[in-house]
Amino acid sequence: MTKERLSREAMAMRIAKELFDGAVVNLGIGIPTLVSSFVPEGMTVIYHTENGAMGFGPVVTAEEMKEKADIDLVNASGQYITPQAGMCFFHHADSFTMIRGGHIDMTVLGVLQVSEKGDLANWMFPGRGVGNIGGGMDLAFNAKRVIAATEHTTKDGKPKIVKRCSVALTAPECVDLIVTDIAVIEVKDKSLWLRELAPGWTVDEVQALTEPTLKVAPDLKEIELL
Amino acid sequence: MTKERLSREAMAMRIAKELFDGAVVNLGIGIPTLVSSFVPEGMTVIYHTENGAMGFGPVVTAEEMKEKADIDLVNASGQYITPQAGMCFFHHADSFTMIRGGHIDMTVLGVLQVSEKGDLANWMFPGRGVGNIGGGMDLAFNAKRVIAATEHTTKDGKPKIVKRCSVALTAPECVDLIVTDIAVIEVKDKSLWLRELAPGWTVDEVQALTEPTLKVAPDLKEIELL
Amino acid sequence: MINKVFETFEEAVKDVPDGAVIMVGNFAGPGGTPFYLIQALRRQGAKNLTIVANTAGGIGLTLDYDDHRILFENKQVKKVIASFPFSTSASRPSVAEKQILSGEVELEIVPQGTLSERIRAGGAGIPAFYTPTGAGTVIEKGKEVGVFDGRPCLLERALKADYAFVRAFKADLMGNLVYRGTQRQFNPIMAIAARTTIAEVDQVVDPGELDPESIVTPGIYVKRIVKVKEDPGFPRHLERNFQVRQA
Amino acid sequence: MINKVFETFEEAVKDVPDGAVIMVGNFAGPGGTPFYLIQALRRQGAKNLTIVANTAGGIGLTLDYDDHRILFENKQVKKVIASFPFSTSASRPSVAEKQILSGEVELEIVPQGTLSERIRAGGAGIPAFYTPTGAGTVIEKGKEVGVFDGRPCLLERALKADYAFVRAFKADLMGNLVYRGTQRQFNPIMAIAARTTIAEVDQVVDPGELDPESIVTPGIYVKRIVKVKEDPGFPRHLERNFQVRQA
Repeated sequence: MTKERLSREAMAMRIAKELFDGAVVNLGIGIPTLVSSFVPEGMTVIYHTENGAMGFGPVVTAEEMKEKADIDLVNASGQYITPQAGMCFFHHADSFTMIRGGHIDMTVLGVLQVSEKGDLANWMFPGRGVGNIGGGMDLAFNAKRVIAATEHTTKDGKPKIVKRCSVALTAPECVDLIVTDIAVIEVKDKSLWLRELAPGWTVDEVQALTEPTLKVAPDLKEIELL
Repeated sequence: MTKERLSREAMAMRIAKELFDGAVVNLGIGIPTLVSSFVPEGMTVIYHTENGAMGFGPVVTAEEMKEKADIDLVNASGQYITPQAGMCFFHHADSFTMIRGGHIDMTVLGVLQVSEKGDLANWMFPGRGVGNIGGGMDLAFNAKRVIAATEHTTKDGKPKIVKRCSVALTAPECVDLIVTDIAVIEVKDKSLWLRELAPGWTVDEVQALTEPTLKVAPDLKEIELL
Repeated sequence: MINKVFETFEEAVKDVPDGAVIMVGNFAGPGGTPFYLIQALRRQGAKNLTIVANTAGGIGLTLDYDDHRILFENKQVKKVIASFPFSTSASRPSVAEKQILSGEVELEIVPQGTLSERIRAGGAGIPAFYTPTGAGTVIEKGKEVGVFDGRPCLLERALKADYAFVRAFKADLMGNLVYRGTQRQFNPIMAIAARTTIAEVDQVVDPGELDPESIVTPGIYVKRIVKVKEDPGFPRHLERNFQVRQA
Repeated sequence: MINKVFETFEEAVKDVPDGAVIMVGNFAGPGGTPFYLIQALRRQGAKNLTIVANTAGGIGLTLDYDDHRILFENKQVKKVIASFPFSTSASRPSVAEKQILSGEVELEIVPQGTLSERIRAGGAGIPAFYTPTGAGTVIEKGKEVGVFDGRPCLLERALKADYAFVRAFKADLMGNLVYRGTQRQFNPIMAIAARTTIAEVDQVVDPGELDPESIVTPGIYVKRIVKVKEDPGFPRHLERNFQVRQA
């Protein structure tokens, strides 16, 4: 009954396989941020952050902090980032010109709930009655490709992939791919297609933890991380 | 019958008296351009040009041409301009953000016709059936103060200040002050107030060359150029 | 030429009246936040303010410092227009969160791209614009919906302010501003959308000393300049720029 | 990384199909005009083009050079969207003027600020916006009117293009662009509004060599870069910048 699930790092590795050379990418807070650690060697990925930088380098590590941390070079999570050749800066309206104008190839966002039509809900804090919209709503509506990164179920075992979202939506019908700790599911033609399973998991087991009915892709396979 | 009229330079001198320290100004082609030659000593006027420069210096003179002319530093009339301390550059959308956003204190525009309500018509070429709108329409609609600079009558002696414009409008009810070669007229409360007369001209003589009825300002005086 | 430099932050905010609408640059850390202007406004005490900013202050994301949280603490705010108004930590809710939930402060929550564009529109004389963001969500409520190329879009209104408090790196005496790295964020768009823009800067230089190709905020938008005179002690290397290779 | 540098202007415009919508940077002189790209497009010969530019070419305001006038001469244009379409001289009408008056070319005349904003909106994902400019004039014809703060405003639509031909000073290999002086004009906004933006530049440098604070067009918007290899002989001092005092 307690089968092994993918770690957050393993989910990030799987998502990293969706990247391509030259991709312009915005990563949300949490699992999404981890994706940048798994970019294949030799591939150039251009990161965008809402607060007006693009093409910057890795986050400053704990050891580098004293030498490199600078409050004038941070990402949208408030992490210190590093300069990189080709980086540029712009103001917030120009930053969301990139997002709203459809110039971001891919965004990876966290999930509270995602529906069978690809509706995403991720901005209300569960049980707190409040929430932060931030830049996530513009990303969910306008990025060319939206990847939802999430544990398959809530802490108390309820499905996060549901027939209809019960909390306030971030954007309707926006998610293209759902990567969870037990499966990879594609949203296509307002249906959910089960494409990949975590090692040792069966279709029935994943379905049992998913509210809407999954269609099974003809080429269903095991998740490969590399 | 052939009384003396103000020269174009004299009209520009009179208009220059409307400037103030720190004024942000856009000058149209023709008489308006001449205004910059008559800025009072010690006064800083910040010029704006549609093609994305502000705070630039004087136009390059014929003698300076070889040394200073540069196709990457021109104004909206295509004249070479000179660098000046405090100058900056921006793109066309940011340039019209300044105009449409009401950040231009004063514009001086040429005139085909101006009506008694302050409607301005200046973009159609007379008798050619075509015209160029350019940046003039945004300026006429949105500058804080619009000064119309014009000969009082057409070449064949017809009034340019009319009851109703007979040609396509640039902007309705936009003109604040009309400076002609024989008078200075303020547009206030949809009426024309005759405020100043060129030397030797009488109210009746100016009225005779003006289609709508002029109201005479209680403090009517002779035009002073300095 | 009118002198735009004010000696103290006190003087620069002295005339802010009760009920003013104030835009405040702020995003993920102290870099682009004019916190000395905010502190001066707390001491000045104007009440019933409407604050337009990305957050409602004190979201606890990064370094602890006096952002506009202190205006909420001091009960100077009646309304906040923000995209990210709440603390990310349920156990450490911000002052604004309690005031919003109790109804003491009114919240207008706006998607961040829409907030940016509404501010820019305010500066650009665009009274309203359509955006797809928010259609079919709670953001749609009360708004006109237009369909463009088959996509529903919301009509959003421009935002303007009485004052903008902006943070920049250097100002020249004309008011031209340059920023440093991610310090720009909301600052350049707020600078164009307020009647009185006040810039808090590290350096004030003579006109001509800033590279005209790097000036982000043209001087005509800036009415007051105040130089920061102390080092607040955050990680920062002002002697460096962020260019990787010198040409 | 995909290589964005094309060796020749021919190659860079080779795939422009008949019927394409092309934005062309152009304003008051050759400084910001990509005239080598335009010349290559004339040789390439694509027909039924829609040109979006400030003018319809050959307005005779300044130096004589091959701007997009040559596309009209070569009968490649079916429609032009411009603010200043005609020659200022009645005795020297442009080719476009004759074609427009004869009905051979369709003209959509747009106030310059509205043209700029429509192009920017195209790049920014704003499908439509309201502007006061043009209300109560011929520009109002066929447009929705909204009243904001008592002022009538016109609903204007975004403009997008298949290609943008832009002129800049330097590009790095990522496509980041810097401009020189008034060369910017329409170029940076056109760069964001087209599916394929092609930049004609004086210099191509390695990433990291451009000051990140001076980059105006982020590289993601630029798909192709071509370096100008000859000196067209216009007055220009590329060795100088326009900064008055060095800091």
